[in-house]
Amino acid sequence: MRKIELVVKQLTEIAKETYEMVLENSFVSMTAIAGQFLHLQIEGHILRRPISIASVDPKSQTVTIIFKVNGPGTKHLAGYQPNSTLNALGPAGNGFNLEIDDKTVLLIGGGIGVPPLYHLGKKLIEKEKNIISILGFQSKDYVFYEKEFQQLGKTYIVTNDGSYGESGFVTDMLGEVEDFDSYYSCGPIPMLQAVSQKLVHKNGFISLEERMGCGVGACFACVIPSDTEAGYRKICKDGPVFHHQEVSL
Amino acid sequence: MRKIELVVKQLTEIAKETYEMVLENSFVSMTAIAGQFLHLQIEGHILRRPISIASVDPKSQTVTIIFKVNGPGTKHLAGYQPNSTLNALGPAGNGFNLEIDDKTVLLIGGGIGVPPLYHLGKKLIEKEKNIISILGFQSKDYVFYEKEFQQLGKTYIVTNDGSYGESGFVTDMLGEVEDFDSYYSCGPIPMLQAVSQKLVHKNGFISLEERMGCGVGACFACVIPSDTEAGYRKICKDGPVFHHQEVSL
Amino acid sequence: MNPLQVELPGLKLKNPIMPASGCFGFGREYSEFYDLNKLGAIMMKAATGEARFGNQTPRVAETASGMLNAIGLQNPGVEKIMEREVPFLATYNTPIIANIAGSTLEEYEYVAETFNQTDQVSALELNISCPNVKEGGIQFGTDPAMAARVTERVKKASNLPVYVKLSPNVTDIMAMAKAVEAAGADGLSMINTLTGMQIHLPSKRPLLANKTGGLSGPAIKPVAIRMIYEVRQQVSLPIIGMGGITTAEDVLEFLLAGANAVAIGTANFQNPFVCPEIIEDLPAVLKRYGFASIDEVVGKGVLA
Amino acid sequence: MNPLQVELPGLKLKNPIMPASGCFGFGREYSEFYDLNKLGAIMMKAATGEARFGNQTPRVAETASGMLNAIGLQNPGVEKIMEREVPFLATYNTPIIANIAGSTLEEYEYVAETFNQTDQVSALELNISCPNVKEGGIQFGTDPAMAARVTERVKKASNLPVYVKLSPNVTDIMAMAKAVEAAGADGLSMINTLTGMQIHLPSKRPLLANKTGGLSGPAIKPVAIRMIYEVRQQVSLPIIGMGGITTAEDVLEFLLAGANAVAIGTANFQNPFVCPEIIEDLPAVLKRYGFASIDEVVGKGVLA
Ligand SMILES: Cc1cc2nc3c(=O)[nH]c(=O)nc-3n(C[C@H](O)[C@H](O)[C@H](O)COP(=O)(O)OP(=O)(O)OC[C@H]3O[C@@H](n4cnc5c(N)ncnc54)[C@H](O)[C@@H]3O)c2cc1C
Ligand SMILES: Cc1cc2nc3c(=O)[nH]c(=O)nc-3n(C[C@H](O)[C@H](O)[C@H](O)COP(=O)(O)OP(=O)(O)OC[C@H]3O[C@@H](n4cnc5c(N)ncnc54)[C@H](O)[C@@H]3O)c2cc1C
Ligand SMILES: Cc1cc2nc3c(=O)[nH]c(=O)nc-3n(C[C@H](O)[C@H](O)[C@H](O)COP(=O)(O)O)c2cc1C
Ligand SMILES: Cc1cc2nc3c(=O)[nH]c(=O)nc-3n(C[C@H](O)[C@H](O)[C@H](O)COP(=O)(O)O)c2cc1C
Ligand code: FES
Ligand code: FES
Repeated sequence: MRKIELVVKQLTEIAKETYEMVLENSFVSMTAIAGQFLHLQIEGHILRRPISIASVDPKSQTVTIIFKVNGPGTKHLAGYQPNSTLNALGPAGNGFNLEIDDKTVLLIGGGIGVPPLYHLGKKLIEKEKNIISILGFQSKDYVFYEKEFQQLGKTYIVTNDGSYGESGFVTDMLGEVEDFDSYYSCGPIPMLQAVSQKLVHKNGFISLEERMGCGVGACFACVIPSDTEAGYRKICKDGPVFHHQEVSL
Repeated sequence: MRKIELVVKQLTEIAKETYEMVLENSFVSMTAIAGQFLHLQIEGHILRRPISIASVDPKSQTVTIIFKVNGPGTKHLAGYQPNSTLNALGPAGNGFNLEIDDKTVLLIGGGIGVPPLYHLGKKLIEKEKNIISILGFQSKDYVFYEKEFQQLGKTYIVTNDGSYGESGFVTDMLGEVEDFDSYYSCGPIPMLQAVSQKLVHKNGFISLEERMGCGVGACFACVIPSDTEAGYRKICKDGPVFHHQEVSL
Repeated sequence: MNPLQVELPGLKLKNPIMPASGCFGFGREYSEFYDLNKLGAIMMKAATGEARFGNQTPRVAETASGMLNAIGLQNPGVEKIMEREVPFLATYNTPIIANIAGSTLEEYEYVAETFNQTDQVSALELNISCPNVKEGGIQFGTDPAMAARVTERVKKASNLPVYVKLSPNVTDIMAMAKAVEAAGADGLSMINTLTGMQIHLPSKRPLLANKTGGLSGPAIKPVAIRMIYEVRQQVSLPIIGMGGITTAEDVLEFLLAGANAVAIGTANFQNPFVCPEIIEDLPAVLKRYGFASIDEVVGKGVLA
Repeated sequence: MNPLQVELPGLKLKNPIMPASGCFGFGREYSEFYDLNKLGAIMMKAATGEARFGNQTPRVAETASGMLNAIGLQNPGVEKIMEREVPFLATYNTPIIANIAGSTLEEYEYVAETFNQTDQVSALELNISCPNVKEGGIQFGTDPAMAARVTERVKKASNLPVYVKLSPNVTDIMAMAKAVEAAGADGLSMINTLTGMQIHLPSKRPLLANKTGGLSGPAIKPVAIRMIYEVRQQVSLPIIGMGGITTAEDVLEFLLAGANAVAIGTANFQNPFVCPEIIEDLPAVLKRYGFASIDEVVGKGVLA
């Protein structure tokens, strides 16, 4: 992890309140592991904002993030103009474990938990895994990256209000999909709780969100209880990705 | 006075740490009286910044301000790009009294007190007055608008360190200049004290500076003692221009 | 029924928004920007027994998301205020709250009594917390027994409901609130400014002529919310909340924390239209968070 | 001679800049950004007798020019800190200050005694002011008599100089400072965080799981400056100042107000390099305001 400057190359509203931002930085584009995040400084804000890396392109030396306008920080971020610069700490956190033996992998994403799974999916394809995706959104207007995930493999869209794809929660789909060996999931804590309970016998990795201070492991803002000797893990440094048995949601 | 939006048309560094900014707003360009100021909102700052109007051009619907980088607010202001907008309360304050009978008028400006005198000088020329100007600056690098004032009349430049024009303070020049009937002065309080003492028998108007809160007369931040019944005047509303006998410096 | 209306002792408010004392003068300046009838109420600048000139200048300084002020209670004295300012504000259909201050118990009594002579003032705000008065004013605001004494005396002297304005510069805000409740206060107003200072680097001296000043603005909002929340747990008096409000969302935050209405100070300096704009935004913000009226919100954050 | 050097009881500092307790962990994370030898000293995260898990999450919230935290003194306990953290920091040529906390006098004593077993710690910072501990910790910091008692006991238990960290959540900071001075403190450290709260509008509840948290960052700087200035008038103990520092100019402001050295907390989260950058900027800033060394500055704003 370093303190870096990224140049905004492109900003696109890809769904309701949801933006895709392409950032130029060769270091991140070459070193980021799927599941890592950028701890972004946004002008006028005391705390940095953690945003996952949604994909990287070492050729164009760019990294893509996708974020939803959630409050003043992300609203401000959506106003950054092309060619302005953003300061970040990153790539931060540990990233997903790609060294698994299983052949068929299920990706389960909810809302702004979807972006890191895209980076992950592309990496898993390189490792010749079969990929199935279940992506959950509030409603039709919020759906993004459906086509991108379809290119990785069979993709199910679920909306809470049934306005697009299946109706309900991502967990409602778990019984419907083809057989799989392991899963990777990212989304709100209640979703991850439901997922890891339903899939307790599978090999699974989950990526967690928590409000952060430092983003580097120094302030103890982002701990999650665990069965380790210390009794906790830090999401910013030991995570955000954990094996589902490693932490107590 | 209104709450208005102005569009930055042009920003030029005209002397060391000193910027001339041309702003577009038809209302101000048509209504501003010499000596009035704009109470400018600068992003990220709680208090507005009072900056004098240095000239107006109703034809192009523009108003020009000149400011020196003095702290974070003015530094930030110097970073505003053309076509960005600035919010202001204005035109604020009373402005100079132009209804004088005297024929020859002395303008005495110190540093950032010079700008409003330029607007004033242009108005006095319209009234066919003779104008003499004494302008004081820290040193050569800080001198601005010498040519502009020369177009109004005889102009003396004084620098504290003698690096340009005469050496010393504006008050050192008061005995040197041609005879005059009344004077207008703007600059730091110590300068105004010296000027009004030396010229106690002349008809004189001075423009004052003080740290402001509201800028509209509501908060009592900017009072100056006076012999009025209330015992004080508010610089933002009753001023910034006063007859030199009206206030106790 | 008007969903924004609020009823407090002595005050029928068409909405819970009022400019805070000292940040709105006596209304004249802002009446040039908008119709003061829009406001829920108006809190006048502090009145003392005699005219006061206040502190030397500079009296204000900017801080990160806040400002310091040391005006020093400059005002023309209660009689001139009765004579010249109250009649002007009374032309509006908006309740007037008179902020009263003093250096001695007698001065407080005198000011309170003087306001009995008009029926154009609806309530008193008892300023026991102005940190800028030297002659003992500060003690009233930081010692529960003193606060209770001045509250009792003013209650006796006045025909009007009395809202006691609490200082945040105390170890135990609850003790202060309970003391003035027991002494007969009709309501609380909180918070006044935190005492702060800024050093002017070039001169190496405190920037404000008075050295210290009162910190206000968004910087202090978390302290205000905490204190209101804390007091609301155990004190049932209505609370007029203030400290750093700039948006309708902030208003909702204060109401959820336990305030019954709010006042807006420093934000007027940035945006003279802040009060009417917040009033206009409020219905939509209430709705967004699932409320139909102000009444529904008050204290929900504490009691739910 | 090094113009930035500062000498305080038990501490020979190459410069007056140190990271504040709780904002720098035990140094490991920031050691990946820069060489910790650059720092004047390092204040470790609070140590308690046993390991503590701290409060539930969320533990932090953003405020205007500040943040709230309610970590709740999470730490592995003084023994593990002695075993695993102190040896790592001791590889640097930078004095270590151990921040000690507890719920009882006995716990404070125990933690202080345990730090006697090493010569790698140069001083103790006695945290009597953490607002996030429920079992009584808060009283130590707001009652002068209690503060004096814990100071005395820790002074007896420890071989090291003791800097008492004062809470700003008090009516009378001077009384606190004088009480711990009389009780034998070697220095003061001020200020800790102001108690604040934020309400989360969608849930209508306090955002932090602990409800209240400590407010830090630029928002509180004016309060810190005021308290240091006030205490410096009558107390001669050295003061390590903190509260909202982000620039070398801020450092100068603290020194002029009466601090002898400073600590930097929240700013590390925005810019991990803030401490070395300030150290680098300091000589030029000193010069700009006419000073040749830190020694020349200290207290100039108060005594001039
Ligand atoms: C490891 C990680 C990866 C993330 N990746 C993404 C992503 O790819 N796309 C995306 O849209 N969002 C992502 N989030 C959530 C994102 O950080 C928040 O939406 C954002 O910080 C909200 O900031 P705000 O100012 O808009 O909202 P506010 O609510 O005003 O923020 C106030 C404070 O709360 C924090 N906060 C608020 N919501 C969250 C949250 N859900 N998680 C963590 N902190 C929060 C903010 O960081 C800030 O400190 C991620 C969070 C984490 C921890
Ligand atoms: C009526 C009037 C007209 C002015 N006209 C001009 C002008 O035409 N050109 C120009 O360069 N400057 C002018 N000034 C001074 C200008 O307002 C200050 O230089 C500016 O506010 C400094 O802001 P800052 O953030 O850079 O400095 P900071 O020192 O960081 O400002 C902090 C606070 O102090 C106030 N402040 C600082 N210096 C002054 C000052 N000298 N006078 C009033 N308030 C101050 C600021 O407004 C702000 O509230 C005028 C001041 C007044 C009162
Ligand atoms: C310039 C100024 C003057 C003030 N004068 C008074 C006053 O006369 N009486 C009073 O009770 N409070 C006074 N206050 C305090 C405010 O009424 C209010 O309690 C405080 O500023 C917090 O609110 P805010 O953050 O919205 O400004 C004053 C505040 C400011 C900024
Ligand atoms: C996340 C966080 C954790 C803190 N933990 C401690 C602590 O363990 N012990 C302590 O004495 N102070 C603690 N503090 C207070 C800081 O040391 C410091 O006094 C305060 O934050 C003011 O400085 P700042 O504004 O530079 O952050 C903590 C502050 C923060 C923000
Ligand atoms: S955010 Fe500071 S430890 Fe994770
Ligand atoms: S600045 Fe408020 S009265 Fe002049």
